[in-house]
Amino acid sequence: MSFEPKIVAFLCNWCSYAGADLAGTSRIKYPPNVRPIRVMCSGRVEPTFVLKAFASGADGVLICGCHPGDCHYMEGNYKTARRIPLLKKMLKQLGIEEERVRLEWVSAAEGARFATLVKDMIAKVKELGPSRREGGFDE
Amino acid sequence: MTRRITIDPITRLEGHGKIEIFLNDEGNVENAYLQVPELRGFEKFAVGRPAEEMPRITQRICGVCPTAHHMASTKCLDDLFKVDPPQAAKKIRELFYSIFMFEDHTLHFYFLGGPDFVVGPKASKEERNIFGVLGKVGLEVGQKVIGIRKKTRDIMTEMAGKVIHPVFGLPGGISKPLTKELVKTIKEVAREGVEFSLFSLKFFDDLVLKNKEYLDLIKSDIYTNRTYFMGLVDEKNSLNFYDGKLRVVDPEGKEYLKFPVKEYLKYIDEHVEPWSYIKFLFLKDVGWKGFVDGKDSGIYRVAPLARLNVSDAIETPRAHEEYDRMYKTLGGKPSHLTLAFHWARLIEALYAAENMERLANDPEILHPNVRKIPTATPEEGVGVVEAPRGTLIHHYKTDKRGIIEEANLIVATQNNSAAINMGIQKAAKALIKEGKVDEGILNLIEITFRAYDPCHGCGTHLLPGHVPLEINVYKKSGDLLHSFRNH
Amino acid sequence: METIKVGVYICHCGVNIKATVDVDKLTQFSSDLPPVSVAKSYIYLCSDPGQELIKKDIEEFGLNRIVVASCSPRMHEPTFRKVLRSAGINPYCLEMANIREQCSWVHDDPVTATQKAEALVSAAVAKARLLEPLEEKEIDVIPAALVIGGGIAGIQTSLDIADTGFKVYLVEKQPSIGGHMMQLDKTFPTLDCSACILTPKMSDVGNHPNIELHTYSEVVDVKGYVGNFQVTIKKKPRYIIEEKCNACGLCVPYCPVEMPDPFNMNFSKIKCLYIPFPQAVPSKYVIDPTHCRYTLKRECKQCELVCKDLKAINLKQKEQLIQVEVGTIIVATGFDTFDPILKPELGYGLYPNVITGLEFERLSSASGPNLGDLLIHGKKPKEVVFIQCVGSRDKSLGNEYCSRVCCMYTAKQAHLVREKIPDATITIFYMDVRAFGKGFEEFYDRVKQEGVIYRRGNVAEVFKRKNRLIVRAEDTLLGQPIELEADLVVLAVGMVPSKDSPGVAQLLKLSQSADKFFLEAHPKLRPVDTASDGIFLAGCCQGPKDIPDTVAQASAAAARALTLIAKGKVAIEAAISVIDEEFCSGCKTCISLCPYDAISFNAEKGISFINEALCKGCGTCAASCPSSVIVARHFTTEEIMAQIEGVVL
Amino acid sequence: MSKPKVAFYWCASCGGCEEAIVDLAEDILKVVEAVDIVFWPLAMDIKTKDVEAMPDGSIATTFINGAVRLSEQEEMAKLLRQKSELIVAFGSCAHLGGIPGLANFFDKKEILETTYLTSLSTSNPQGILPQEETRVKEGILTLPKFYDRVYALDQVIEVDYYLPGCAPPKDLIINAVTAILEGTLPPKGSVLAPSKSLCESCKRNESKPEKLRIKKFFRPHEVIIDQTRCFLDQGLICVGPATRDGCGARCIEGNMPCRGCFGPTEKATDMGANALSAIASLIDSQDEDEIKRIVDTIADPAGTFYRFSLPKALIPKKRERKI
Repeated sequence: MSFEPKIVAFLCNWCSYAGADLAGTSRIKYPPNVRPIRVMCSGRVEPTFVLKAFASGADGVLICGCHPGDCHYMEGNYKTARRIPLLKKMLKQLGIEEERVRLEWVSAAEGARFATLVKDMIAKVKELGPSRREGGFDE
Repeated sequence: MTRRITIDPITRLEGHGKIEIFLNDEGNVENAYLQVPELRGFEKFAVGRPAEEMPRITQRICGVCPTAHHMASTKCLDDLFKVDPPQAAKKIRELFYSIFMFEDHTLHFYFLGGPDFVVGPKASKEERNIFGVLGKVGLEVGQKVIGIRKKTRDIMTEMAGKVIHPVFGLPGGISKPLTKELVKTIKEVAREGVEFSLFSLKFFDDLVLKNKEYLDLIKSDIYTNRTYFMGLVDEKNSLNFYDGKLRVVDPEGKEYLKFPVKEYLKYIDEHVEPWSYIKFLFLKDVGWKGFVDGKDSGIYRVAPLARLNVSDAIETPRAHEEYDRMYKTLGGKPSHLTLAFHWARLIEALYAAENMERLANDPEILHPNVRKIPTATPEEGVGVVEAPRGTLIHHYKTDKRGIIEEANLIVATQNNSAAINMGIQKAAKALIKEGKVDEGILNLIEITFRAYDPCHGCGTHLLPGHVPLEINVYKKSGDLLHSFRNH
Repeated sequence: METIKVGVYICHCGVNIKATVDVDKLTQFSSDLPPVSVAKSYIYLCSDPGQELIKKDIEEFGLNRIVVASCSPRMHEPTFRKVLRSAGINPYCLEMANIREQCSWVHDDPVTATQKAEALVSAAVAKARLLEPLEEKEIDVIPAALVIGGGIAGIQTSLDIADTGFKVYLVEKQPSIGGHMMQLDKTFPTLDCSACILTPKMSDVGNHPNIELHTYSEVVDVKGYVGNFQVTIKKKPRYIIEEKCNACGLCVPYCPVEMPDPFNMNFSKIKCLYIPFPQAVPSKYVIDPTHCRYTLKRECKQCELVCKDLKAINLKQKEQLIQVEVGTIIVATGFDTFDPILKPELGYGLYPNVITGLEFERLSSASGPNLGDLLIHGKKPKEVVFIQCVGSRDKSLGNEYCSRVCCMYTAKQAHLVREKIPDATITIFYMDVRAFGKGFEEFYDRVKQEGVIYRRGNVAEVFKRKNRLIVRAEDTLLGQPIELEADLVVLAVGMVPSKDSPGVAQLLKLSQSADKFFLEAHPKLRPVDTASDGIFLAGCCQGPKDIPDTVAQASAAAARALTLIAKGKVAIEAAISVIDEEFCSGCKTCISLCPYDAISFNAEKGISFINEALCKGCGTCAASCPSSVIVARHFTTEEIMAQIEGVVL
Repeated sequence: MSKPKVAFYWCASCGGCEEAIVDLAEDILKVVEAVDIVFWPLAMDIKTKDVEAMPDGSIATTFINGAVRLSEQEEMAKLLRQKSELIVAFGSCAHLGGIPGLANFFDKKEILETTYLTSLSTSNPQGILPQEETRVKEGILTLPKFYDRVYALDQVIEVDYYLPGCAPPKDLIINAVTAILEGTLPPKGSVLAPSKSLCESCKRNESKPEKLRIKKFFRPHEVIIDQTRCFLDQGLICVGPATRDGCGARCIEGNMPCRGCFGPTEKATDMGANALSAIASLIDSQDEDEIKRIVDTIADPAGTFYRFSLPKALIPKKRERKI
């Protein structure tokens, strides 16, 4: 059976989660590989969550927040915008390709964009293949 | 029927060690192996780290002599970043290093290697530890040992943040200058150190040299290997721990090589055996001839005796007197007597203490400027010091940002690992006859490698307890024929 | 330690979910999850019987955590929280799994969609079992409101609140209230005189016992939180002592300085000691310090000397700061008209007879420069061209929105031209005519009846040929280029956010939408609320509106504000962040990150501290706490970690 | 009544932890009087037999330092677990994997090849690698298996208490031993050190501004380090905010930023991620490219934030590239 990546998506309540809802109400289809988790603000997304997702078997992590300037909490998305680049750099050192983590801005009106984004990410992660988990003792 | 004796652990080198002794049918030693079942891979995981972190990472190779690694690494960074530290910084580093050498050597003599002599090579295990030593030297001296160790280590803590894994080394200097108050303390402790070193030598005289049995032991062929010697010397070919050129003398004591450490790859190589995780160093041009001594074998030795063998003098007066006296007593230079390492160590401790006093009294030591910010682009650097256990070399290659791409570490004990192996073979062959093994014999074997004070000697003599030795004599079938343990 | 009993309820949502997700399989799956005591599915959980089902189970099985797998929590979380509350368990013990918007509606394959639904439910259950009951705290509300902006929106809001008997502080940056509406001539589609309908409301404001009016003033600082704001108002010096000035006007003739009259869009001149317009409220003079000789170079004190009896003039007046405390704030800072200089091809600023719609209003107004006669260089224009959508629906300018009033005011202005110059040729270039409001379409018809020519087309440029204005355009219906001569070109400029709005956003921590108008809390369900509790929006600061919509929204904002004030208490967000004092080392990392300045350093305890009333629960601080000792309630690290494990199932 | 039996054992360690005990100086004698030390050190072959011979749980407390890198270390740890009432993970390596844990950036093959084949001074023409079994003419020599990754002690056995630090400071050792002797130990699983982060006791925290913002990160050798100001305020990465207190701020006294040897604080899930998040959040920019530039001034994030704790991270070892 072909590789079906698991992608954990952290969506901010006010923009991106609403955007994903809009994709639904507009019946815009995308593959079910993406598994959303709602947070109030993308600024709530701890790097720990991303590591946890990979440790638990995710092959990719998508973080969506309001567009710069539109944050419901004014600057939460900027905080994430500062953390993710450093996190990616660190993940790379741990053998997790940067492409497996994406930070995107999705507004409440961008249902279609959310769907496209998800499709695109699934495709890219499929190319990368599964993110291998480190084994236990080697005997 | 081959029998097999296992001594495990003898003591720890890089990690701990294990001796396998094979007996032939007559019960005489066929062969003996010193195995080091320990590997952590520092040379690999240094890669990708920022170079300036190396002094604080590589020192985790050894918590007994972290200062040696810290300093070799820091000097390597000076070279890597092409920066010459301010005089004050250099002097503070050397001062710090002298304190360390004094402390480490003293610790070894009284706590670790010493007990073999102090309480006697054949003494029972219960005595062969610091408490046994205390018994011999009296509690008051014992307190003194503990006391001076504490004082020196407190000073080092104040100078470098920590004494177990100091943090102050940086390319181009150190992280902070000295304070008047501290220098005052250092002067006092230095004076005390000199006194104490002289006392130790006197004590060694009375206890060992005046005791024919010991002296014979030292001079006996069992503990003799004719090898090359390597160590750092200054421009006057005098003993130096912190800086200088590497000098190698042949078994006759003639200068065989003298080179700046940057060229070490031209002259020394590491040999790999499938049965040990430790690598064996040898002189490239002489070549690896197996575990044999003599002029045609590339095996060389480092550490106290080696250092004295390669140097023409010691710059500090008292230490130099002792230096002369030692060679007179042992019948000339170079000395190949493994057990003479103990004596040499005490002389070095005296030198370290005297040097400590000299530097502490240098006014420049208080200069506030102890850093020079590097500006050049890093590429490659090599740094060396004489660790208590011998020559220690750090060698890094980095990218333009100073991220390590390749690291090569020549760790003190490795230099001696071939010699130690050889010594054990020799001792075992000489001491175990017709399968007869007793605790005394085991101690006598143990003495060989403890003379080299291989890293991690620590634990073994520290507390009531012992080096747990066990000898199992097996039939070829592997069934246990006879078992002996010393605990 | 209570034992966690989770109930899972799966909604079919008719066929919306059931058609794609195998609800029976999902129910079975859910009931097999460890902490789940009961799992059921129902056709419409949000219906009364659906809610009853949950309530009954809560009592029967003693459930204390509820998972509802249905539509988006953004849809029905409030509904089901009420269910929990009414069943006597804490509403925050609810977790929803969105298996409609983010599952059944976006996936086709029932098998994989059901698998995903299972993952979503297991995640919800994993979180639910960790959910903590949260207590909704209440704080007192200061029974007073601050209204920023004295246009029609601010006026209406103030009156509504004041009439209910509560204190209102109305702050207007101009010397008089009235705003843009005061400048308009007639209003569409009814053609009432704008001033005539506005001035009564203005004087009501002026005389209202509950309204404290601060004109020529600005809000410079706002501290505090819903129910409890401390506001600082800066009163600019008007060099007239308001209490004393009786608007006799004796001083005016003595003022030697003339300046363009801003109220008349600079078509006429006034003294720099002036009353903005006859019906100004307050009816007090003001001296323009940018023109007055005294304020500029300490020369001339004529006016002060003249007003010797009242001593109402004080040229040395300084600005003053006034502190007020209010429970709620209504933002009614209005709009600016688009500046057509940004579309040079239209020749505005280059040719005096290219004017904006607002300028037209003044020209045609009976109180305007020519007392109502529509004159350009003293002559009545014969060829009049209107151009619509100037600065609106224009991607090149980044103004994609429709300003909603231009179509109608253009129609009205065309009508006024027809009225004043019966033989004029009137052409209107338009993209589409949007006549959506009450009586709009009828009015539009009427104007067409009056012989106004509507040409669908984009104007390429306006230029001069032999002293005549030429309007070159493409008639998109005929699909051919045309050129028209014109004596007067009126640009139907749209609305843009007031240039003060960034400052206001900063001050009140308001979000702005892409068009830079203030962002409402929810486009449909909370159109006058903002993300900042206790702060509401009225009028065009939220987006272009005509007068009736503005007034309606103003009253709505007043009503929202009044619900706060009238109740006297307000529940503050329960799902906020708190710092665990036992483990906080006071590293201060969080302090600089809080957008609401809700975190402060307690020096004597050596720890950081979150003001619960200021915290909005975004959780940014929790995400950055190096010791993980900030608990983002309802979205705790443990809860989300559990969710992650569940969701990758 | 007989003294409680105490044992010491080291895994992949440097000996610094033993030194720390020697540094107890006079106090060491107190300890010695109070307990009966049954072995120190223990050697593989014999101790296996010795310890096997003992009744389960007959050792009151075993202190184990060092990480688990080799098979014999795991085997011994398991055996000691069985024989001991309490196991105390002593020092950073046993607690978190420690500096040797940085080896988890590489796999076994890479490490062996670098060490024995490609390292600059190695002459190994036949490409010999150390073997678990070697037949020499007299018989067979064995070496313990070198694992593919480093493990912290509690990843191979259950650990009752942790004594953090590289090396653990004197006062914490004394407190721990006293607590054991007096039976005043906290709940099992506790780290025998304060629960807050280092900032709690760091003298420089006062100088730390409440609204700290970082425009550029410096490496320690790039600037003259102020001896009193908060390191982060100087743009130097200090993991103190994410590191457990109790070391006495020794590195800070040495005018170097905290390196994190005490490991995560009580509530933290993943030390590296926590430190990363805190420090990244302070970056003074909202512009994507500028943020990237600033981030690039951090040379080795993983090695910095997981310096002592990689084996205990959520992603404890570098993942293999896709084949």
